[in-house]
Amino acid sequence: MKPSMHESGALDVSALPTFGFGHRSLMWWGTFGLMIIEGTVFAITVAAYFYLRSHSATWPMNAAPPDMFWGTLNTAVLLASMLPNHLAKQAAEKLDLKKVRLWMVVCLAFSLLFLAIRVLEFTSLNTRWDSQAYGSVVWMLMALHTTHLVTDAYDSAVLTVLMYTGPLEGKRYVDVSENAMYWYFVVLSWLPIYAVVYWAPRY
Amino acid sequence: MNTTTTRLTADMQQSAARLEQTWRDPPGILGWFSAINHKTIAVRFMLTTMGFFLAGGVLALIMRLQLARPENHLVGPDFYNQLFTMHGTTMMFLFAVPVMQAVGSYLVPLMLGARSLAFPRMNAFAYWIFLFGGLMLYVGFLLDIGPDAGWFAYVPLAGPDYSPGKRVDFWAQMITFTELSALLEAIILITTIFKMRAPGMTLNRMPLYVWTMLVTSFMVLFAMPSVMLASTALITDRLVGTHFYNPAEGGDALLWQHLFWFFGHPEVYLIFIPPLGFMSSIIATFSRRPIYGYAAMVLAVIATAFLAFGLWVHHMYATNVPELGKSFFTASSAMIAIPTAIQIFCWIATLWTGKLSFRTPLLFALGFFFILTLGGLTGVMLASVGLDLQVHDTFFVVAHLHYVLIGGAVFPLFGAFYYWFPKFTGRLMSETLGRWNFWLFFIGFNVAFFPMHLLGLAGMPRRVWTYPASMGWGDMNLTATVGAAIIAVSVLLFIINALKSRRHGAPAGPNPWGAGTLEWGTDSPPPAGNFVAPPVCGGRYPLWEPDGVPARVTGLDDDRRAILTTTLMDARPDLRPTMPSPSIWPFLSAIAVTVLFIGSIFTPWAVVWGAVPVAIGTTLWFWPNRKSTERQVAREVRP
Amino acid sequence: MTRTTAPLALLFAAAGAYAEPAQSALRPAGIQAERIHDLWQLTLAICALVFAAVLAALLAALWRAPRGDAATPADVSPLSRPEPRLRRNVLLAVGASVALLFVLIVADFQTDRLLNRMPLADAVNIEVTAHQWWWEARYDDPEPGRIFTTANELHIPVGRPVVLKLKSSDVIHTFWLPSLHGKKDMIPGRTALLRLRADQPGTYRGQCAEFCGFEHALMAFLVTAEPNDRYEAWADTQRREASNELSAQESRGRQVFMERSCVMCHTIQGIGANATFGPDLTHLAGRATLASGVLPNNREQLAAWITKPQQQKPGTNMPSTALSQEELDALLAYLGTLK
Amino acid sequence: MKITVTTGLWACVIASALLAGCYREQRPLPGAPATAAPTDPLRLTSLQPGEPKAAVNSGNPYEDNAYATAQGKHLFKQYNCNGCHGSGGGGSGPALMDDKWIYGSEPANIYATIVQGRPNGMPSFGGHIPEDQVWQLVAYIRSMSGQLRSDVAPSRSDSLSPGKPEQRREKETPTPESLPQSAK
Repeated sequence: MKPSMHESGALDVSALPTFGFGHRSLMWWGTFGLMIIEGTVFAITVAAYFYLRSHSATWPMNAAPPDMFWGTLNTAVLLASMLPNHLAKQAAEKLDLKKVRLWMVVCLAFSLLFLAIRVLEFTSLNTRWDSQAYGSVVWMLMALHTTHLVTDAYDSAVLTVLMYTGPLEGKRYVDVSENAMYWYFVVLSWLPIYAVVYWAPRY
Repeated sequence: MNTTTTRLTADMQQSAARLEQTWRDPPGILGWFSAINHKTIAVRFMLTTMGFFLAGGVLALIMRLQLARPENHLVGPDFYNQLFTMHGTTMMFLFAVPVMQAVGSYLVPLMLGARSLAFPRMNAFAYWIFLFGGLMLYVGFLLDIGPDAGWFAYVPLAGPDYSPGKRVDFWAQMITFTELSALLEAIILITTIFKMRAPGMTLNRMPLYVWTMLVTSFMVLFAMPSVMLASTALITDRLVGTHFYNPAEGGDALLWQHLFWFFGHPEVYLIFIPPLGFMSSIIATFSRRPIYGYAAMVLAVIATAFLAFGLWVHHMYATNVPELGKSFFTASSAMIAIPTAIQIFCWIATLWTGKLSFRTPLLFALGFFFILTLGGLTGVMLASVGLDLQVHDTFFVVAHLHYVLIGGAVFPLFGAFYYWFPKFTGRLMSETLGRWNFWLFFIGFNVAFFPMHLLGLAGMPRRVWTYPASMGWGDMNLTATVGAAIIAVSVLLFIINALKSRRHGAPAGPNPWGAGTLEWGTDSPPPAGNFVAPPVCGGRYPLWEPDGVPARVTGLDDDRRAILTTTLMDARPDLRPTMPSPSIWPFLSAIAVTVLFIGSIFTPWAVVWGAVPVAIGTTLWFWPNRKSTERQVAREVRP
Repeated sequence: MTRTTAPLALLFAAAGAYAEPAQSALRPAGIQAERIHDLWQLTLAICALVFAAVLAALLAALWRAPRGDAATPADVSPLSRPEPRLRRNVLLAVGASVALLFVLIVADFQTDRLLNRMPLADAVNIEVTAHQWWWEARYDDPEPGRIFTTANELHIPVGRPVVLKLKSSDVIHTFWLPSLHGKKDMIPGRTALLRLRADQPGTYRGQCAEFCGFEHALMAFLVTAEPNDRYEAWADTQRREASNELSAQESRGRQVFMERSCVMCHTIQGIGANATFGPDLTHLAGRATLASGVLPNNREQLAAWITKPQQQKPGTNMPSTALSQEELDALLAYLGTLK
Repeated sequence: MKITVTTGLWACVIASALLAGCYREQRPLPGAPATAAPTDPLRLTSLQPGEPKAAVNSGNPYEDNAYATAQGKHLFKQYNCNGCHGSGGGGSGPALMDDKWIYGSEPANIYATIVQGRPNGMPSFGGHIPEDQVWQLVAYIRSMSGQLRSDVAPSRSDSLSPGKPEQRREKETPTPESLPQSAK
């Protein structure tokens, strides 16, 4: 134990900052917990996908694999959206309001784009959730991830509005930075799901 | 024993008054629904779970009455199936897991020397969600929509073809409610434990109880998603015609069992691990010495957590599991006995070298040794494929699981209530009633459940609403019913004791047991802000340290909800964030979510239109208030 | 068995000393159940020892440790100094537990291997299909003509291996015949094999062990193990169709059977009743029980079972059939001929 | 405060219980339903003099009971109605999931059709199928064309799925129709 703590009866902390970024902030740990939970959900759903596949003679069961185009395009869009997202995060950590506003708006534009494409993805899955177990699990994967896209897009929208209207204080920049981290998660967790939904039926 | 309260200076008294003003919950009915103080919420949480515990107990009594005689027609199969489904569901999802988190959400901040839990609003939201989920299930039960497919809801019996109507849908949605609540609580506890420990409370000075809550919370994060996915797939099978569990369309009934038990077995340890922490707190205090083998205890708990994820298949030996797989799961199922054994031996060593005072909490802790050891040993029997093939799904398993869960969780929990009741209320519980409570419970329990071992071996399966007289199971069932009645009496005594002592118990003072951990270093009940001056932690048992009173922290504003966060490993002071203030929005959001969940039982579109109020509610919950923000900015210190 | 466990063993033996016909894991009558029972006795002995040891250690600790109370200053010295004696004893205890566990695991693997290696020469093959809430048994045979079907009461030859092919037609059931073997689940969309052998003649009771709805509690079956010649004789009767030498009343009864709801669900070989929703009744009168092993097969019970089955087994799929006394008598007379 | 509100919540629970129990969810055991109406007199045609006869509404109580309807679905399979009617799509017998009703769409009409049989192949099951099972079948048959509430109509079976589960089907408005060509 550091001596300073026992010299006087009291430990003065009044000089400490009132907010901080990364794992110094409580928010980061909250987001981290969410990411563990949702990562586990995705992992288990993928496991269920291959479990069902291992019990089926044919895969995909009497259905064509999903068309590649929209899914691949959306993957590209999602990956691209990481750039403005990254810049927004950096700006937030520099407490640079103007840049934060700019990049948050760009991110929003991206989220509208990939939500639109996601709709088209559903139309090109070539199966229905109630056709057979294959359709069910594919739709489950897509629905789970789409839920994350929607919620993340909505969070970012609310934050963006707040960035324009205020009231602002230091910890709002932390929120922006954590929101950006969550965005990374949503994009990166898509890659394995993309592989499973679009490539697994082909091999 | 010295405490902060005995050495208050004048200005500290003013500061204490301001703190109380800052941290207490707002008055009035609206204030009641806006409350977010972790102690207020935790008390409601505990009372609610105890309510469900009693409800589940009543259901059990009706079942015991039905089984007391062969060919009894007190209740019919339809109602009986609802009874045991509701009993299992209540005890597992509405009592055992949440009560541990409820107690944790009260004690953890106090043991850490923190002013609050992290995310107090989310904590309130988690409570409301839990409450609404539980109420939904019981309202359904009273309206004859009680689930009747077992707490494990095996498909296809629980599927769309064989469970018509909405009974099972209500069950599946109850899962969604309670798991959501539990997951949020887990995040809150992890964050609190990692970031809000008193300065100086390095990880290896953390009280063993806090360790158990940390490990449990991590287990929740990995176990519960599995059952949420399973129940979601079940509900979509039932409502929109997906085929996850339909063999004719490529689904598989065993998929359910894998998903369910991948959660279900760790769940047993979610229930069992926090009580290990109760044990360590109680035994240390009442043998007047630190627990022997701190490191071993911590590692044992962590090992248990890991092994717990490697043995779910031992619930499925009777299905066609490949031989090799069975061997693996047998080994891991048996091996999980080792960490528990280590802890038992360390406790015995502690008692061996301690100076014992046999107060009620210690009695319950000692009850654990007898009952849990028996339950653990029958567990070892169940780990063996051969034996399991005979006793699986018989009353032997009923006996085993009650020995483990009641001996391993409920006895320490009762001990914990006797132990911390003075901290909750400022008054001690009656020792005489406590002893009656303990002995009746201990005797009644063994009378009720030991015969079930024999019943199982004599061929009586579980979940039977009656049995032919010719089977000769009548006498042992009657004995079990008598035992159940004795348990009921002892629980009644406990309630009487609690109600009586709340008003007329002997005043406790800050530290009636002369215990060593931080929660005993503040008033009983603690002030709204927990500590007039947050402590600095000098060891594993700070109040037993040579200098008695830990040094305190200064420099935190007392006119706003300022807290101190510390670094992850060695708890160096790091930041001074401000906690959110009370708000009605967690409550309203919880209502919105409830509407969404219940609506989705009747139409999938509820997920769409139900999302709108949820979005509004959560946004207003998050939206900052201009005035307080300006006050914050004025005193902001940038990193 | 050590002295400590002898009384325990008695206690458990007591549990086996009930119920006729036998349904107890503690009264094995076949090789598979024997093996499990041996494993049980070993495990019981070891666990009893461990339990006694732990309890003894605890009581010793409570007895020898001095008393204290809240005022007693806590002894924090263990935080700073090692406690070698405690360390040694705890390590010893842990070591002992690990060793004993290891013994148990090895014994279990061994048992499991033996269970899976039962010799199958000249086996009887029976396909058992579980329904809510009764059992259909189809005795397989290389000659299609010799295949026959019965329900709820199986006969098997003593000393010959029996291979049960387990299926389910609706929800999950579990086939459990404790006197001869452990459980095996019957899962829709899957087939499971259960190998067993009866070594002592006798009638053994089994029961569904997986919760399967309303009548899970009363879904039982009987297995009669008898010398091979008696078994073959029984099998030959089962292969016969229902006889047609009937008295006037009996043929009236057959007419009732064909004109009322009976024929919608039940098969009687040789009279053109071929529904398979309920048990095959071709040899009903030859069975000891009704309603899947829960009612004695006599005139009164049969009458009650036909007219108000819901009172015997609430929720059963057998509908209550309203019959005039004359019709009922005729029907019972006819069913009585189905030996 | 705490106590009063908690008790308040529990009070709500009890109160809601005192409301009429939920018949949709009950498990009525076999035995003719409480108020099943007498069957419609046999009418082989929908043509009639004067004012069209108001449809007989028998109010088959099983149509509000999920369990009975599901039992009907099982019986439909077990009594091999699929043999002629497909899984409602029709075969040698008419389709049951469309909006065409040769002998009327009311429960009483369907009851009569099952009990009395109809020309051109529909056998008479009177006496063979107990009355309460007939009413269960009636309830299920009407669910096939979406006539029942979606919280009562059955969901998918654990078998090859012929299409939308009954509870997700749109309600067809029944139109009486003369016998199909094949029958003439």
